[in-house]
Amino acid sequence: GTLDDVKARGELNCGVNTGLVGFAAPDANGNWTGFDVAICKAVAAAVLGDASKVKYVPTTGQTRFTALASGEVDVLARNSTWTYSRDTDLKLDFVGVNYYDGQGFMVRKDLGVSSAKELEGATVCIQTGTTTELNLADFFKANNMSYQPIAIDTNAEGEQQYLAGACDAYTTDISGLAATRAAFADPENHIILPEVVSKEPLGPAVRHGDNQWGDIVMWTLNALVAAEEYGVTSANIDELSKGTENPEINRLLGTEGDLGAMVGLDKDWAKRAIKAGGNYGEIFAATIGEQTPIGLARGLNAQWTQGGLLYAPPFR
Amino acid sequence: MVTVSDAPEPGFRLSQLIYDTRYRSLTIQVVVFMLFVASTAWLVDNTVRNLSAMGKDFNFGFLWNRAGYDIGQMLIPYSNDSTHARAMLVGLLNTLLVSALGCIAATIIGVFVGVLRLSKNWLVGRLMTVYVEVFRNVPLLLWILIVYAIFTEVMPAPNAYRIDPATGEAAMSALLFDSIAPTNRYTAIPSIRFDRPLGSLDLGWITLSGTFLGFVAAVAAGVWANSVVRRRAVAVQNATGVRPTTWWKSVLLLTVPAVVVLVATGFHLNLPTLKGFNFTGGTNVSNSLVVLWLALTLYTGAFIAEIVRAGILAVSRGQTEAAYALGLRPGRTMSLVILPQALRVIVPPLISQFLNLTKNSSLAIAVGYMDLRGTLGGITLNQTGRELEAILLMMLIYLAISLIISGLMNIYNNSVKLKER
Amino acid sequence: MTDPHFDRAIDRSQMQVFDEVAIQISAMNKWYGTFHVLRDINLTVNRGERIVIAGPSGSGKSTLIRCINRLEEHQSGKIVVDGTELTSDLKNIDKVRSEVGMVFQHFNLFPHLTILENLTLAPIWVRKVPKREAEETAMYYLEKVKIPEQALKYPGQLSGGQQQRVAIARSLCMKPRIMLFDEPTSALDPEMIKEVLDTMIELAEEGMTMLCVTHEMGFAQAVANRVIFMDQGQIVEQNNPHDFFNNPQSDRTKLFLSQILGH
Amino acid sequence: MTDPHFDRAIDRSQMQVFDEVAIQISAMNKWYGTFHVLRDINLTVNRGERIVIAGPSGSGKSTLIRCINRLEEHQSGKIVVDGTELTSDLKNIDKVRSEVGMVFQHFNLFPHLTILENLTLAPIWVRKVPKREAEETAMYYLEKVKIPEQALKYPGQLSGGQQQRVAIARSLCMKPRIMLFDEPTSALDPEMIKEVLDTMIELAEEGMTMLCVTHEMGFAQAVANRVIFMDQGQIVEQNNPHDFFNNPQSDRTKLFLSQILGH
Amino acid sequence: MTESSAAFVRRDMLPPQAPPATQAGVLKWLRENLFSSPLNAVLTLAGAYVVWWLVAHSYPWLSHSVWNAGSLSECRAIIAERWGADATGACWAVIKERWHQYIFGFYPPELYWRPISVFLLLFVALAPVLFSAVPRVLLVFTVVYPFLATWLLWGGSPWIEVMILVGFVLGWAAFRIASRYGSLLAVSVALAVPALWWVFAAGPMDRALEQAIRLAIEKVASDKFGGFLLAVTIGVGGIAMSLPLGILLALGRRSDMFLIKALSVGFIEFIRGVPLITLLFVASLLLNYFLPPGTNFDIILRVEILVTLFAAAYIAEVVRGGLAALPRGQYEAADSLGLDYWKAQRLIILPQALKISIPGIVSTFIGMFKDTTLVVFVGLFDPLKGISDFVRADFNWKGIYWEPYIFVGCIFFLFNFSMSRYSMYLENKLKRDHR
Ligand SMILES: Nc1ncnc2c1ncn2[C@@H]1O[C@H](COP(=O)(O)OP(=O)(O)OP(=O)(O)O)[C@@H](O)[C@H]1O
Ligand SMILES: Nc1ncnc2c1ncn2[C@@H]1O[C@H](COP(=O)(O)OP(=O)(O)OP(=O)(O)O)[C@@H](O)[C@H]1O
Ligand SMILES: [Mg+2]
Ligand SMILES: [Mg+2]
Repeated sequence: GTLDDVKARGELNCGVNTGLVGFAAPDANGNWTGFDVAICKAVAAAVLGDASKVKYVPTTGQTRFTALASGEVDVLARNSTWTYSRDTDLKLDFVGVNYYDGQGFMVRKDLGVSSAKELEGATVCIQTGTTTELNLADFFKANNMSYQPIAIDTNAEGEQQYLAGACDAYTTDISGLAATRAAFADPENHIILPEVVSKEPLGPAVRHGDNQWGDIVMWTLNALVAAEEYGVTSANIDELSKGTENPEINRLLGTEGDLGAMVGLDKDWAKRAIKAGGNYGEIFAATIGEQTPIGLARGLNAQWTQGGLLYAPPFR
Repeated sequence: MVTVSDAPEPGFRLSQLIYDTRYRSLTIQVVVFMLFVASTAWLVDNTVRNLSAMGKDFNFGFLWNRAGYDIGQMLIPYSNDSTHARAMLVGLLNTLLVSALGCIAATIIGVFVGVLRLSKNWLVGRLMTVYVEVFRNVPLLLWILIVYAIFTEVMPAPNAYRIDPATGEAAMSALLFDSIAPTNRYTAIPSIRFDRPLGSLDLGWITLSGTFLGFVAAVAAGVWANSVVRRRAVAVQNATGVRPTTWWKSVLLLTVPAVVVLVATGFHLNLPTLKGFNFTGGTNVSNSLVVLWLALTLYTGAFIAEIVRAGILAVSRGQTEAAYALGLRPGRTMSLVILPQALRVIVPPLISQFLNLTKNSSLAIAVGYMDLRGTLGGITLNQTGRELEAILLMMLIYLAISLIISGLMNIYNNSVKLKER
Repeated sequence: MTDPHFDRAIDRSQMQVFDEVAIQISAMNKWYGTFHVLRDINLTVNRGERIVIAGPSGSGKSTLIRCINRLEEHQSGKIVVDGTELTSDLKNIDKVRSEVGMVFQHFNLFPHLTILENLTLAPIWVRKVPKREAEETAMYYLEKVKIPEQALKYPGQLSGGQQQRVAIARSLCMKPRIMLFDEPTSALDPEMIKEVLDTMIELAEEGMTMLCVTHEMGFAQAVANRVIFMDQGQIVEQNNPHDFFNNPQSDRTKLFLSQILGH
Repeated sequence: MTDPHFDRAIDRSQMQVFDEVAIQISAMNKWYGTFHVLRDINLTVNRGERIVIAGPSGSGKSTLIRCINRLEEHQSGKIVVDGTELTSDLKNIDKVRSEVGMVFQHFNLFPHLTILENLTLAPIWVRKVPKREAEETAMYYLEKVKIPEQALKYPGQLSGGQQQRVAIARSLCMKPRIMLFDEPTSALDPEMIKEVLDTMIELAEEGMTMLCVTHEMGFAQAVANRVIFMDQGQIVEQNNPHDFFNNPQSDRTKLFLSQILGH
Repeated sequence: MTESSAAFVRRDMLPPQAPPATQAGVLKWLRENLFSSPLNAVLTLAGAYVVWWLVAHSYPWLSHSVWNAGSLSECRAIIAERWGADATGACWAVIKERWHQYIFGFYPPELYWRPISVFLLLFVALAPVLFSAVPRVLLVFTVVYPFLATWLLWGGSPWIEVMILVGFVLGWAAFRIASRYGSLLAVSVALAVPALWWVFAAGPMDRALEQAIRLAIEKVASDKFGGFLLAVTIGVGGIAMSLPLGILLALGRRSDMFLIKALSVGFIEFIRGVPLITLLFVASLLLNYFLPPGTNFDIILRVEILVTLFAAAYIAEVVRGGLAALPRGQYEAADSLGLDYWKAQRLIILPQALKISIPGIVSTFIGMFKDTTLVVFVGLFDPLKGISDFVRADFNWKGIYWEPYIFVGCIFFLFNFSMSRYSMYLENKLKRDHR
């Protein structure tokens, strides 16, 4: 299975975006950072014991699923929407959701538009090879409006076109819009319209059929979420792993029982995964949270206890 | 004298398969054929096994499903409810459109530059050399990106044409009597309208407008009449030696029928006007098309210029001198002696440049122009996950285009080949 | 010094009535850039005269002959052909060119046209002769150069000698009053030289005014009225063939003759 | 009819001991497509014989000679060279080719190799002779053709005559028992013809079996045992040189001789 | 007879004279080259206007260049401060900061010496091929070079490369030995021996040697390749590997065996009939379908394979031209000396045909080098778009595009222009050499 391959290789092949600030982008030295990248690191830490043993494979909207299907990557952590047909027809398995998103529109303030319903006749830039172009068609159709699509290949070009005024509106997932807007010289002159025209649950995906590997990725993600819920952070994890009163935490960190063996890993797998970049909340805050230039609020992505949708199944 | 007696005819020996020229090539071909079949079988077997491992099949049925996406630039009606096959057709037509426009423009530029490079004018010669070298030695993708950047950065947004209520003036005004408005997203040009259209002819796949057919028929009639006039002129020249002037007849014959049809159908231009976000009323030619077309044209034009130059240089000076010595004027020398010979040299590489241009148009990906690769090989592939089918189909279509064009070229080449001993 | 090829040498005594000037060149100079190719050329050619121009390579023979139909421009002095002075006036140039035929070393037939089309092209487009008539003339001259059966072939299908004869016929079709030949046989194989020279001799017999650059000294002796020897862009010696060959005056000429007749 | 070039004409009386068959061609026919180039050729060449083949252009002389080392394939009849019949068997072909040397009109030296490399190439790769030995043989033959000093030059740096002599030496290096020559001098300037013919005469004196297509009738008279005249793909006449030239039998031969000896 | 036909002898030769004023000098040059006719004068003026327009539009921008800044906004501030608020200017600071990524991609900076030496050694390896004056022994280095370059670029243990090289050497030796017994046997042995070696012996030997003698240098993974390093690697590698294949295809296309000819023609026409970009998609999307389940290798290697096939079809046409240019006499001379097909090809035909083809090969290389920019569409960091997009993904350099494009364009131009001049020079030289 994939697990053995990865162990034999000593390296995790992780499919990421070619460059989306905050989610996955190489820094000036070519080191990859971001919210999606953190998933790769966590899985690598869990499986291989070393968060740096990841080979990042930049994939475009066009090549990502093939890269996964053909085995070029072991896991795809590239802001991809979980949809029915992708899960079934494309033979992928989405193992969870790491970011609840929705498609929105960004326009210039001086356009004087305050709702997406006023975009009749507008020119809209969309990134090809994504669900966005289908959502966009559906949205305008439902509202009986016409529009002019301008297809672009990458986010960088979308920005360029939008900033140059080649399109009235730029549409993609709201997280992406926020990230893009954050990088503008004048973010205050652009607004993200309130309509969310689609549900975009983004999550890591693995190949269909290798359930063991799917479980590992799924529960690594769950471990990060659960860690936040139980207050396990990278700061206190060594402390806590010595043993706590909370049996859930003990099981999670391997102090009690041997959950790791059930997926073919050792006891400490989750501990390492959490140590790699902190728990979900820490990752969020460090990469796309309100303190970062991207400045996304937790919103739907808060813990269920905080009114969000994050809800890790119990570790037992 | 020693006579050599006939050696007894030996029977067939196995070594003859290798050492007998008659069988040797057969042997080799059989071996190669078996290797070929084996490797093909190996590839097919791998593919079948890989497909079944992924739980996929090889099936073109997806082409008849709803596409679900929109296309910015199209020549035939298409909406997101159309099938993938139709999206593919739209893409193919877009490929052919930009290729055809590119070939025409690149030829014009190439001929101009090629001739100017030969001119005795030092400055112009140098300028043309710089143009050719700069365009030939830098990747096409860079030119596409640069032209794209020029269009998005330098051209005004449609908004700039809006009359500012405060001042009563617009930042920009359209060119040519308000008819053409280049913007950073499209170039708005007048659209063609008819007050009394001639109905239309529905062919199922595409609908042909009757007006268009009428117009084509009128032009064809004019061309035919013109050829009759020219033939008559040649006959007169053959009989009397003097060629009657025909250029004004030609001009009339070529224009009048078309104009008549246009007037009869109530032709007029609809000027683009700014309404809402965008220009409406006219035709908005998307910048992706314009950019791709310009970049392909300038890039290929540089290559064609070299071909034209080489073609003219290939006709030896002696030909010109012989024509001059016979008393032919430079113009006649060009049309009767130099061009017919230069064309033989020029046309084959010219056609292969056309092929290159067509293939290079697949770089439309860089500007989001929805050509064959953008539809079939792009969104359709990505939405359906049928990469094997989509890419094979796309390659076959490109291959068919190439083969058709080069087949035509071979016919031409054979028809003009110089007769030799 | 006699040559069996030229047994039909023209009886010159019968034809020495040159009273009309065909070409008059006076004090003509020409430069290529700063290189002085033709220096102070003075030459009068009478109608019906047959002149052979000889001289070492690079001495300006071709240039001189090409100036006569303005394939090259001269910079000073005067060239009058058939009463028309060659200046930059296009009409004069056209007139001279249609009066003067020229045959080149490399034939310069038009390879994309049949032999017949090669022959009729100029008459039709320059002289405005009806096609039928032009073709009749063409066939007449083709018979004259003895290859009427090749009329519908292309130049590439003919041997060198045949091509050169076609080239001569092509010039003749314009009914020129003067013919210029620039080494017409030097690109030919030995067997073919004779057939071309024969054609030229026949022309000479008919009284055509001819200027011929050639190294075929047998031809010069057989048909020329005058041999002109050029060196370094100048006319060094001119004389009738007999004296020229048997009694050359200048050292330069002697040296040249010893070289080309030596082997 | 005697030629000063060939004053070393071989004393034939001393060498008329041809008792072994070198080449036997019987009832051989060859077609190019539907064109019948060689018709019913019968020819026996004995060891040590020197045969000159003459005939008008296109009569099939080259084709005949090229059939002998299977550069062309014949379609019917039989060719036996040195006891080996030429069939489609590659081994036989290889064997015949290494016995038979061939010299072409256009030399066909390998321009990218030095003269020495040209000479040693085939011995080394075909005969598997050690390089040192091959070079010694090469130098021996280069001395024989009198240009040992050119060994390290490239063919392009040699004159035509020298190149042809190298080509002869190249064939000799394979120690062939039969030499074929296809118009070896016709691409040469007159001065160079003599040096090549001298080399060939020397070869002939040593008793090499030779078949030579040539128009050099002086050479034929000087060295040939037999002259074969071909026309339209057939052997029209064969005879010893003296009778062939002085007393030709067929009209075709007479015409041909009058043409080539005439000028 | 008139006086003109009287004998004339010139005793003293005329000295050459200076041409009249109209034939020399600046005035003549101007008149002849710029204003020889009304049309020419118009053209000259139009040309001058174009030059002026180009300079007028680019000069202010170029003259306001900033070389030292940490970000685009800093650049803009400096420009506004120095040349006024409305001034526009070039911000070359981005190049100064990121040039190494344009050249080397993400290759570890402390190892830059490796690609640099590979690049320099390339010229040493090419020298014996391009210049006949260079001693022939260097050809050995040319043969070893690809293996050396692979090792230096990717690092790791050199033994794998050595084992592959040994396979070739074994094949060659087997060929030499077996060719005594017939060429067909020799060819099959020459193919079989290395194959057996690679399949059975090379792996264990490699491991054993690696245990015994450790020569490994730091490994650099393919995903660290980018920029011009990637472009040159793909371009040079593609041409080098496509040469043998291209030669075989060219020979196949000229073969009289129908099947071989048909297969060669089919392959060549197919590859030349489809855009490179579709082949790159095959590399990234389809190649895994065609190979046995479980095979999986590097995208750079897959791209390299398809680029090789692509170049091979073009090289085949170039070589075919070279073969066709050889006179028939060369083939006949080889035949008549008893050389068999392969020997004749190897010793006589190919050395000459390849020499004639070098200019065409250089042009093919230029085309391919330009086309390497397309790998961006399969997610590789080409110098033009890949690296530029990546640089622009940095907050500091968002919104900069002219400068990177100009920088990359200039490098491409310098490379290609010098190569095309070189191939023109070669072409002229070949023309002169041929008599
Ligand atoms: N277009 C030209 N530009 C410059 N120099 C030229 C040109 N044409 C000829 N020349 C030079 O002018 C001189 C005379 O040339 P021309 O061709 O008239 O000589 P020629 O006597 O005909 O020699 P040949 O017997 O070799 O034909 C030569 O030195 C030649 O190099
Ligand atoms: N490859 C070929 N295909 C078809 N016809 C050919 C071919 N080679 C030669 N011929 C024809 O065969 C005939 C004999 O040719 P061959 O070369 O043997 O003549 P030849 O006697 O050597 O003439 P020459 O003296 O001109 O060399 C000629 O008519 C020629 O056109
Ligand atoms: Mg001359
Ligand atoms: Mg012959």
